[in-house]
Amino acid sequence: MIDVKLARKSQEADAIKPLVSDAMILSEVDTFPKLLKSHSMRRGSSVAMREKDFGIWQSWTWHEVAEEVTALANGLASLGLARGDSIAIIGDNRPRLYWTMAGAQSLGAIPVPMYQDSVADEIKFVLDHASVRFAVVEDQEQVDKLLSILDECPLLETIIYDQPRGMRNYTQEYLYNMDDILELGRNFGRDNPNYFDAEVSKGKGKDTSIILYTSGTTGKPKGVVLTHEAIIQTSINAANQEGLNEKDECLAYLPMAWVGDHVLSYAQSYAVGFCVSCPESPETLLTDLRELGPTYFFAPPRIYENILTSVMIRMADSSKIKRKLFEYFMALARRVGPDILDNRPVTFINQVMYSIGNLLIYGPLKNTLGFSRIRVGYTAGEAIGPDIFTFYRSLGVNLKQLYGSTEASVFITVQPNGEVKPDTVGVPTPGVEIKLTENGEVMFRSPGVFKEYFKNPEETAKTKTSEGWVHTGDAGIIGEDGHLKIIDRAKDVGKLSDGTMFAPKYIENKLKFFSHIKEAVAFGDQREFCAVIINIDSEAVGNWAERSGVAYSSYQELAAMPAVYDLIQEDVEQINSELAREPNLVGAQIKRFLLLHKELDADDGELTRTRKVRRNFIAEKYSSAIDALYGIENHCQISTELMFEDGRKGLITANVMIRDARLFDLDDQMAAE
Amino acid sequence: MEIISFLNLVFVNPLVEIFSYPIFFAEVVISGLLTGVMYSLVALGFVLIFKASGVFNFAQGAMVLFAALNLVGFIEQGFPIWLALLLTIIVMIILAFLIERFMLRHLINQEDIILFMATIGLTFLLQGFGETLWGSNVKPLDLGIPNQSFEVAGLLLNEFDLFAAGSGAILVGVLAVFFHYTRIGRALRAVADDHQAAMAVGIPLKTIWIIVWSVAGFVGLVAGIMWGAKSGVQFSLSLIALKALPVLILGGFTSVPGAIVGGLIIGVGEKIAEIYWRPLVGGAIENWFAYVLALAFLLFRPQGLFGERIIERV
Amino acid sequence: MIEAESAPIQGEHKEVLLDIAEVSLAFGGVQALSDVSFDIYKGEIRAIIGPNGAGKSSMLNVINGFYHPQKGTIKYKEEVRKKMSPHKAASQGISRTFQNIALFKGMTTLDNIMTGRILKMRRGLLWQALYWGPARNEEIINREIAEQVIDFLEIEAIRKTPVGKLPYGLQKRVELGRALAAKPDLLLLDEPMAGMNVEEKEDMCRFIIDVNEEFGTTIALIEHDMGVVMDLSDRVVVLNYGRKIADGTPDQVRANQGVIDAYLGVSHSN
Amino acid sequence: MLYRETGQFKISYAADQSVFPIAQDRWFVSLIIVIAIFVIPVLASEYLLQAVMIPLLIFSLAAIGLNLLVGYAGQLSLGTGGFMAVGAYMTYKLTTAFPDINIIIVFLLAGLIAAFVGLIFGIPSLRIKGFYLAVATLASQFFLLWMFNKVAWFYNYNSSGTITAPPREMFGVVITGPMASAETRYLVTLFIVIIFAFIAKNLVRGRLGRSWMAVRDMDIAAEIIGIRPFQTKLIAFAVSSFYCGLAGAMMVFLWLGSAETEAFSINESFNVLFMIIIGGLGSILGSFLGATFIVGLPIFLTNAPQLVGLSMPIDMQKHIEIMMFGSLIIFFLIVEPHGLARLLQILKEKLRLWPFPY
Repeated sequence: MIDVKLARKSQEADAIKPLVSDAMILSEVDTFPKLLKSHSMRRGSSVAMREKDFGIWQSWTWHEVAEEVTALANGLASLGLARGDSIAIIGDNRPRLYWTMAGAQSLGAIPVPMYQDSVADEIKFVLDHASVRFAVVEDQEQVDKLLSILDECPLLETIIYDQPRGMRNYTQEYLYNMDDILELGRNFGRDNPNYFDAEVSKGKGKDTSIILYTSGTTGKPKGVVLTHEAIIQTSINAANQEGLNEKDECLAYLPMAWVGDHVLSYAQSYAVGFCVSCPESPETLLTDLRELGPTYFFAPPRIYENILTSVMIRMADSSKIKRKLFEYFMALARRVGPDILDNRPVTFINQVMYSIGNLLIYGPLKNTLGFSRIRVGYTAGEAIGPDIFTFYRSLGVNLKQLYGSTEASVFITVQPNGEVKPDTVGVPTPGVEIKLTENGEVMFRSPGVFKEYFKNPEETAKTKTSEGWVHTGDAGIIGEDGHLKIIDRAKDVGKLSDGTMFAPKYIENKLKFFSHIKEAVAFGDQREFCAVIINIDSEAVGNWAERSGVAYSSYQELAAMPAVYDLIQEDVEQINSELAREPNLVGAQIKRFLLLHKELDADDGELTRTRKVRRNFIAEKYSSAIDALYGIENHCQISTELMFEDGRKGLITANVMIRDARLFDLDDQMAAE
Repeated sequence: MEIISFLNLVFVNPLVEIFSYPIFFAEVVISGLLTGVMYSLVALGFVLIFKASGVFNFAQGAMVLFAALNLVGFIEQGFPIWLALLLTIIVMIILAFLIERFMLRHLINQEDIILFMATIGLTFLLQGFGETLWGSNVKPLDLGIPNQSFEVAGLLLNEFDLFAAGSGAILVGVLAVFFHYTRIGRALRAVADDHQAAMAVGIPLKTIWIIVWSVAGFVGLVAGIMWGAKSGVQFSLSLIALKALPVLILGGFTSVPGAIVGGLIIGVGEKIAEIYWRPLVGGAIENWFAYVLALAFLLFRPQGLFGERIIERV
Repeated sequence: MIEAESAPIQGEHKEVLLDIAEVSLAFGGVQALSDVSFDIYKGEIRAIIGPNGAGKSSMLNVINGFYHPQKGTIKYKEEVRKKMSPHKAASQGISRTFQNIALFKGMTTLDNIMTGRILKMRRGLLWQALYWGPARNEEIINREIAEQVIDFLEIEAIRKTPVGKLPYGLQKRVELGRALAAKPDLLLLDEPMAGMNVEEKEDMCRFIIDVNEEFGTTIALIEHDMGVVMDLSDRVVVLNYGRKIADGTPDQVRANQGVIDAYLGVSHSN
Repeated sequence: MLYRETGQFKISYAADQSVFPIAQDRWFVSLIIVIAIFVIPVLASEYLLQAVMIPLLIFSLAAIGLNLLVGYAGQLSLGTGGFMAVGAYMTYKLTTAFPDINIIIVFLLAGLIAAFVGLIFGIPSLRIKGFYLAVATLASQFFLLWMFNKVAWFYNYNSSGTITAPPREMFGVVITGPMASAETRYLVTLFIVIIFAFIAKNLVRGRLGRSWMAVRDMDIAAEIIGIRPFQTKLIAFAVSSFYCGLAGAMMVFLWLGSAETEAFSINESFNVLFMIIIGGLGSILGSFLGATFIVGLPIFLTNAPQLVGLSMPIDMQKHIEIMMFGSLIIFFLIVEPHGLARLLQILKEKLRLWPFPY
């Protein structure tokens, strides 16, 4: 009855042969299909890919992958996929979708992966823009999405699906089961035994390897065109820097359309030869992560944050002894863990205590999270809270910040081992140059730079100079140690009236990393100094009040307490002292601040639905407060209208204190250190 | 040759004897019946508890011993018999209370086998406790009932046996009345049928259990008196529990009439086998014969003597 | 009794998998089934419906050999069946689920589904004792099939959870999995959607249709919920008080006055 | 806490279905086996081997046997002692009749005979269940012991009515009889127990084990999915009796040296039953734990008064011992009705999740 053929399983890699040097790879093996072929020939019995399926980690060796890719390419060829065609790939991380990439590239076709949760309209735009003729998708859900826009996409000819589940009643002749394509390809290969190899050798490093569409904050997505050479060179450079080798393991779970996944789970795997594993399903991700224990791991800050939150929640339910142990050893780890990880000297007692902690807490914790084996862990995409970052590092997880972009084939800067600081994104990776423009925007030039925006020469010209420098759109500063610090989007960076650079988001983020501060809105563009409106975190400050025996009845009352002001003032002044360390920012310290009497709320239009501060709206709404901040009074009267849940409106009036914060001089800091 | 003599031993000789000496046979049957009453008494203790609480109380035998030990002990201390009896009954009620408080209460909703094992533990506990209190040597129990035989219509009967049988019969009668005509008795039956329902009408399970274990203790006392008077109070008394078990599978764990009739059948069957088939097997078969008899019976009627035919549903 | 015409699906010749002719069953004095006749085509979804106590479950129990009818013949796969035991029926390709979940509570989901493969496992005691060679291969081959069932029913996440700990809806799904693992020719489902919420019912419907269409399994199901049955099945037979009162396509049955009366009558008396 | 499972992923069903899928468990069990083989015989005293280790192992084997029947197949049996006696007496008969056959082979043959006897006494399970069956199995207990007592053929018509282990050699070493050293007997026992514990584990994780558990959990459903309940139960009886018979044979030949039927009395049956209940129904590991508990408890109770400096009359102490034994059993059933194996299981889960509670 049920008769699905099980994928063939294979044993672990037998012997690991030394890697060929990069130069040799680049000169002769300059495309991904050629890399695949080289792995298949040199170390064909090593495991290339795994997927948790049918309860175990089904594995494929490089040789098996090469065979599957060959069959797939031949099958696609016999359906008419030709050099230069685009082929869309939509779905979760599945081995056969990765193989489709390699298969398409073998024929000189260009894979265009798309986010699996894109709505039909977004897909339609890309299909249209990239003139996609073929689409390879994961399952019925994606097929349905494509069918719903089929009429509006005249170019799309063929849809191939990986999972036949639920597809039996689809009779359209342009729909194919991937099993059939593979069969077709095997027959084609038998009839045309040399076709595949010939097509592969026609490929050159300068050819387009992939088009990745970036969503872009405004306007339509842009298709970033990357060449084989660019991606491969960048991948190898970064891998060499981290010492990645063919024994590493990585879990492919980030969207295939994202450059991060493409480079880690595809490009670097092909370049270095390590094994990539796909989880069973998004629901089982954490279990699969725990089972697999990757050595090379990449996640956006959100994931690290979620994991940390779940750790804290679970620990809170833990027995008292365990909680005490946890608290004690985590405090120890925060003090000495990062130093131990970076091989800095630590007292003997602390070393001993840390190894006890490792036995009791850190080791088991990393084990239950699946982080035990991580050698290289990256976070990128946005700023990560220093608490979160330090948590993982103090456990001994080598988590590092990475700054990159699709236009750079990911890598621009990475924190090198031993030089990891929570607030920088590190130094340029080998082969990458960076510089700052006058207004602080970061620009880079690298071997991984993109070729162009697909069919968008204006944008290309705006972004990439004739010398190959690329605008990142991010404002940053480069410290004396050469570390890059990203402070804001370039367009949001303003200037104080004396011309000092003012990066509101940078200041706000720094403030928000304090547990007592929930939101912060910084003002200063075209003004004399920087002033901040702060929202206290009712829970954290409430806890503090409880502990210190302070009674309060409302948020408003709590926010108006001098003691709370003292608390926040400490935080603000700490930020000031940090800002004073940056020659560019020393003038942008927070001079005055106030604690707002109400929480900023999306319902009142003060935050976006994704909880981002709407600066201009707030400036308007609380203009009296802002005027007071730049005035001389030490308090101000704020009246705000607010909407009750039943739709009635009310008016709150509050008398809010304003505090002056201590400012630091650049010299003070130098002297202190 | 051997086969023929074997077949003779099995089928011919016993029957020849039975028909040759019918009066002797009748005496054997009566003596079996009288022993059977004693089996019934012990089995009754099992049934009471099983019916009311679903517990297979392996400690029933130990309770018999414990009751008898206490009675003899009190008598040895110089108490008059009636007072010793009263004290023993009080002890058995306290015991029931303790068992509920410290054992059953904590094992509610556990699997049957766990409760069963707990009662085996209880067996050890009672044996050890009884003997720690009163010592382990054999103690005679003299109730002043003459142990004489007399003849009626050519049958030789024993006074003591008749007395025991009579007491047993009275006890059974009392219990029947108790179960059918008293509030508590009806409550007990309700519990046996459905714990939930019983609690729903406001009968606390706890009370029921104490009562039923007390009653079982009382039944145990009676059995202990009978057996003790006959063969002395000693450790082996607790082993009569093992004699009652085949009665249970024959009569059913939940059937009072089953326990009575089953006891009689086993008593008679065992006596007849002992007397007439002894040459074949060489004696001392009383340990197992009852089981084989019960088993053979079950093969033909798996639901037991008084059980109803079960229709399995899915 | 209102005679309903049997309704062969037009245009196609259907092979009869199971033919029940004038079957009567009684327990003591209670007549559970009286002269019931109907057939099940190969590859169809056949529903048996009726008010409570109509004899639906008895009918299913007769089909899989658990009850032995006093009268009537049952022809399965072209062979008239003599008195047979349930495990014989199982070995001939009949498997089933139960109205009140009859899973093995002490075992995991995977082990429960593996029990569905027991009939297909043949290695002897000695091989099993060594768990080596053919016995191990046999375990692995059957594990693969069990895993396919797990994948099909989307219960990967509970693979190694003891079934006693699962919520009701999932238990029902595991039970279906156990029946499917045997790769049956005829699948009997006893109220597969009883006690489920709407979402679970939809899932279960999808699985039933998938099983029928993807593997071509013939399905006979009992269901209380008329709406679900009508959407799901190819043909419906209606029982009331142990007698057949209608038989035909869902539309025919829906229009049948006897059926309406029987159901209305029941709902009145409730 | 001790577990580090990350990275122990399974790429084949064979690995996933192995007895100890977690590496730390494998190491731990290997360590125990190594200690049992190489360390204990060297360090342990004659008394420790004879009074603790050998009976512990032998009763573990009997408990495994009974656990297969009760814990896995769900058939409550009180006849363990009888089946153990079959093993012991048959070994005696066979080895005295054929002294040249290797004694281990004789053990196995005796086990097979016990299995056959168990098969016969399992027949009532066709029609009766639960406590009815339990009581019925007492028939085997009483009948078999009576038979071995009454029929002189079984003890070669000797006057004492006891069976005595004659000296038998293997690889030139005397392993039974008075000449055999405690170390030798311990090692032989250990090897047999390890092998048969693994065999038992293999049986319960395969088709047969699943059939047993299916019959145990819901026999009607089991029958409907194609399991023959009667056949399955009979196999359970046979396999269980094989283990018990083997244990009985080892009891006389590797431990006691000589025995009468009294050694296999109903108390032994109850003791083995206690072992599996306290150890944990449906757990091979639990059988070992339960045997340790029940073998160890009386030794502890006997020595405990002296340890705290208490002295009392011997018979008084005996009574108190019995009382304490009973009380502790009840206490234990109340505290952990699912047995030591469950306790260990919970501990293991906690260690795996450490420092998290779930």
